[in-house]
Amino acid sequence: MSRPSTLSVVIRRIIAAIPSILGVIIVTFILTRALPGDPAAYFAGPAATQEAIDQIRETLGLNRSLPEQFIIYVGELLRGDLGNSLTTGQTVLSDLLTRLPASLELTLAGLLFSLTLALPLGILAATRPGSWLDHGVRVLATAGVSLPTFFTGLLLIYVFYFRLGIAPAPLGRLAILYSSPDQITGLFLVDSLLAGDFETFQAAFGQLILPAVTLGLFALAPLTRVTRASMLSVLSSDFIRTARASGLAPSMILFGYAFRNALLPVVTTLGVVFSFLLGANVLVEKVFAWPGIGSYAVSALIASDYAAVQGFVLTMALLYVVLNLLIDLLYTVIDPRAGVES
Amino acid sequence: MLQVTNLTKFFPVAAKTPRWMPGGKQTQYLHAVDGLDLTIQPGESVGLVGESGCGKSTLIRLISRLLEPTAGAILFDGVDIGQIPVGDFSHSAQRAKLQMVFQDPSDSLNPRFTAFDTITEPIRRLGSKQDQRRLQQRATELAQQVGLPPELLSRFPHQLSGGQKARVGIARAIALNPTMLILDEPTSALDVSVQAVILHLLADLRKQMNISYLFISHDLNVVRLLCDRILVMYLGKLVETGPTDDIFNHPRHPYTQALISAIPAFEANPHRIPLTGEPRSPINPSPNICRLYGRCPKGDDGCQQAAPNLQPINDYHQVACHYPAYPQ
Amino acid sequence: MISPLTTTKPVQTSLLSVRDLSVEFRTRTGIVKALENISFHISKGETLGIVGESGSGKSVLALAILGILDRAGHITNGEVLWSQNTETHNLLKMPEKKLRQLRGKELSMIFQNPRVALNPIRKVGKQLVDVLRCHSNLSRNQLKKRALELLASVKIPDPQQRYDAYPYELSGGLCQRIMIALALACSPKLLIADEPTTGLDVTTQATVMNLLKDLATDQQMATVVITHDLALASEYCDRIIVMHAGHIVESAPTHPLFSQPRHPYTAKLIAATPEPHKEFNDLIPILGSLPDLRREDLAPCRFISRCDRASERCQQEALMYQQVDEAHWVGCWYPLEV
Amino acid sequence: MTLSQSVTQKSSLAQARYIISENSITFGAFLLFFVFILLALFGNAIAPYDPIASNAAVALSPPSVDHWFGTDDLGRDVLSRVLVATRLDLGIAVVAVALSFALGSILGTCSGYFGGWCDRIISRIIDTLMAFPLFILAMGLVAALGNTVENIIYATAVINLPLYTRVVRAEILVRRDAGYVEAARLAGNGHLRIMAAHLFPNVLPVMMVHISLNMGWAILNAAGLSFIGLGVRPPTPEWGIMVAEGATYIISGEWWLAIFPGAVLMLAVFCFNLLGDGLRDLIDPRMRT
Repeated sequence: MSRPSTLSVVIRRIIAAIPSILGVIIVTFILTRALPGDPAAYFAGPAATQEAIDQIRETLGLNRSLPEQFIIYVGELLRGDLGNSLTTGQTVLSDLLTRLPASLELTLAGLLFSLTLALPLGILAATRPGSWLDHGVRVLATAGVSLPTFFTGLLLIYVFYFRLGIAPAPLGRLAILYSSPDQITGLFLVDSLLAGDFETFQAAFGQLILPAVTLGLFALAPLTRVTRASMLSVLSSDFIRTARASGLAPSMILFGYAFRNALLPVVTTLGVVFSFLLGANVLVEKVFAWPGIGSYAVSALIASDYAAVQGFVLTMALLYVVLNLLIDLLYTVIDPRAGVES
Repeated sequence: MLQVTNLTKFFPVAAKTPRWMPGGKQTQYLHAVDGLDLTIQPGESVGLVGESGCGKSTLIRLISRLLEPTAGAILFDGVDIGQIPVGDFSHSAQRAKLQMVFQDPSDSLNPRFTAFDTITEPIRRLGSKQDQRRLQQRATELAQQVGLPPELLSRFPHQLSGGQKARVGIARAIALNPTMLILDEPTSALDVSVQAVILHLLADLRKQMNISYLFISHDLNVVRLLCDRILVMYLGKLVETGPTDDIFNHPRHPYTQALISAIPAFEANPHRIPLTGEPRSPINPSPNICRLYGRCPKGDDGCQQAAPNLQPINDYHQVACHYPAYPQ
Repeated sequence: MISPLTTTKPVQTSLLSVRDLSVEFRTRTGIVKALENISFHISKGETLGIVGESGSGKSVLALAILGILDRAGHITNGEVLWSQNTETHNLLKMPEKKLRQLRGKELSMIFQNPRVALNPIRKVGKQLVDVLRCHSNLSRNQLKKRALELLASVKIPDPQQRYDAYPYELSGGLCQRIMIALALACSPKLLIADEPTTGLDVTTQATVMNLLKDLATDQQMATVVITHDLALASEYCDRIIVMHAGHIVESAPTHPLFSQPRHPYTAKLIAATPEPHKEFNDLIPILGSLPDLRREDLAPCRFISRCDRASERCQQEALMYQQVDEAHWVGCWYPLEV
Repeated sequence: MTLSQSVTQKSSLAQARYIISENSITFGAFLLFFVFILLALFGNAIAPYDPIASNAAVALSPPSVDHWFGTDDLGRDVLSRVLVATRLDLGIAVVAVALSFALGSILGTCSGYFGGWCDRIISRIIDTLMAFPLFILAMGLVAALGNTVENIIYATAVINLPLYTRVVRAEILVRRDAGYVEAARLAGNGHLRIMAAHLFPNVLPVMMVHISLNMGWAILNAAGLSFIGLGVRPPTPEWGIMVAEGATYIISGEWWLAIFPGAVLMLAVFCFNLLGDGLRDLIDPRMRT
């Protein structure tokens, strides 16, 4: 009954993430080389001259063998070279880095919103199965996952901005009057608080609330469903019956015994939820003119700015791998069985 | 009929951590069946008893060719069927002759097959080509043979009771007139009222069809009723074999004694049983220590230095113990 | 079924007495009448066996007594009287909060499949501490000390180390001992053991049962052993109740029950059970099957379709319990002769 | 338990009644599903106006008797466009789901049944796909393969592939060692027959639930791609594009351009999700979420 140490479990998980990263790099590489016609022409953009295309072909190494090209590609990645954006004229890396905090802030706010709603709702529904509350939660959750995020966003804008006038114009992270707080974390809410600038905090919060809710509604459904389902199955499990037969207090049974066990599937679902959120992020950013990497990618797509799109896909994938790694580690913390050899 | 020599099956215990990682170990092996010999004569009924995890299931899955052995030979009707790969055995001539009845009648019937489909499947796959009418006729015969009302043939498993499902499983096993039947705890999932019916059915079938039985059970009361000879298995090895009466009346191995004494009986007094502690690990066991060592009341230093082998006590009784008991 | 079983003993002397308990399950396919007019009692220090095949309602009975039935289960009738220090309470009417203080402290229960009956992600020692803390005012250190004592009392080798183990790291037998420690943590007056050895090996089974028996004797605890294994019940119980399809069909001290069963079902059950000294031909199956408990036109006697003694009367008249001997009751119009 | 025939029938009738009364929502969803099928088949025929004919005279008119859903900036009838778009939107989803279901079932069955190297290779490929946020992978795929409707279908199929492969694999894994599979082997079945005749049919009911839930997600996904300007091109009527085109008018109060197609899109997805939920409920009440 020797248990592996936490450190070895953590290291094992990190090593296990390496193939995913490799896979992501290979797939993005294949995507660039799978372009129909001449990839160099795509990368050079629609207005490029023949010389420019030839030059790009040279830098991409398109005249060499595929393995060689791959090595060049990996080498560039390691140097952080994602190419130059045609539309902004900057390197893709710097574009992405300046815009990443905005996306992160939005995604995290969306996640926070849905978690604070989903967990209590799921628990409530699970403790009263078959009640009107349960059915209500179920319909709400199903409706949430059925809402196209871009549509929800527009609906919210119409109601809260145009009709009621209580939301600010859906034009980015801060209204034009305010200047962004000094960058520390890049998250406006955090930075403005750190700077003690409550006015900016309020303004940023006001801008954030609609897009975050839009995003959060989409993630609400899977989280509520899985919380409810796993709570239900845990509550009907044998060890809960033992706990009840032992006379433990209901709060102890519900939170100490049932919830902690029910959390395991919820944590696993977080992976899927992040996949949803990062995808929906692109749509929400477009609707709310949010200056994150999603709206950057959309404009790059329209302008056929290929390097920017590639950089975006790669960044998102790597971000997602890291998030999954964190989820995995979180799981290991909760479940003692996670690191055990079967 | 069936002769098994030195049959061995090791399962690698998957190490999640390769050796070069922190906390990593070399691959270890679980010795499920460890160099086991046994023979079964035509028409003989042999019982195999042992605790869960002793390797009973692995052994019968090796013999019925559902698992590839690590080593050893399985001679069936003079053919070493252990040499035929598991994938090819389904086309082999021996397949039809060596059949099995499974433990859980619910689990062993395809939920989407009717009783008719299930019973006739071996005939359709392994038998000669037959038209629907002949199949129907044969299925009805088989149903009658196992005491299943033929009108239930069109039902799906969920529409049948536990006893009826057990009958369907038996009908499937005897559909091709096998010469050897492996019975894997055929009654353990049934209530006593039904268990008695099925036991009678199995005894009758054996008489009618002259089949050899290899009967696996953890319930010694049941084994005693149905078997001529008993094999006692502990952690991958046989520890005692002998005629049923001998084993029950004069068990020689301490483990067999413990098993026999633990059989519940009406109005017996609660008995002290001689085994304490936990079984040794079946993973990479030391070949020089008796597997019962640590639980055995007789164990001493000698048992730690050399593992006992199966030795004949008389012409038909064998035991693997340094200190076998002698009948008083 | 009209059941005067409770009159056999005045309530005061019995620890627990159940009267006319009926339980229904409301399911998709109809109402299952899982228990009907169950009456019995158990005295201080007594070991009572409840035997029956699957579907006879044994486990439902245990859960109903403790008030921890599933959501679908409804108690439609009856009372469960719990007597202590001259006071008698009906557990079914007791407020949940008070009942909770009884559960685990005065009445506790152990379950089959011990490995899943323990919280998989909590150290077993902590689970013991949870129960102790809930029913006592011990300090942290005392709690741990007591938990270790409990582990030692159920003969778990190396309690210090096992305290920090998770259930998946322990064998079935060890887990069942943990369950026993959990149930006996507060020295209850009554322990209900629901199939305590199902899923355990024969040798382990005897160890666990012996341990239970010894602890019960030491603590003068009443024990209800619920099992499908007649032989097991006969070895460890003073008195046995036989259940069939949600009814009690017979109740008697162990010896008379086995030597002179009076209900046809009991006799058939005994005849169908393989036993060390029984010849193959003496093993007689019970034909027929349990009635569908969802039927609305269930006969008053639920054994009727499997019984060869049944007559018109069994079909029509409400069943009466008959006392055939001291403490020997049978729910049949035509009990077997001695 | 030999229940007499009459009891069996009675209880199954009662069960049917119980199921219908308990699942009125599912029944509603089923009716709605039927309506969408009809629209997909006959939407073109019942559309009151030509969906792509512009009429500047009535541009941006709010909902009225003539134009129930109003008109867009080019004076095209929103109702007609919404109706006609049904076929394209559902078509993309159906074909994409069918593709990923077929391929995913084969991959998942092999991987779950054979295990070993086969499983490792398939799982590695699936894990790599899963390493991307799926919508973003779809964006990348369409961007790389070219901006066409077919590529939207392929991209949607690829991002749904992991779901099917994983679910089938998991379901096969729990059944692989079931008694009836071993029994089938003893009855002389080869691997292929065991997979096709014994295992896969038992997995199918669970898959139906996933197909239904996945249809909704596939529709959303395709519409999302159109919304950001991938795949379908104007003036083709498609719900996602229509919402995108109407988005700019929301701020000035011309809500009908975006809200109607958005609402119909939502209704379609909602319908499939309810249907999936209901199916899940019927197949296994305990799985209900």
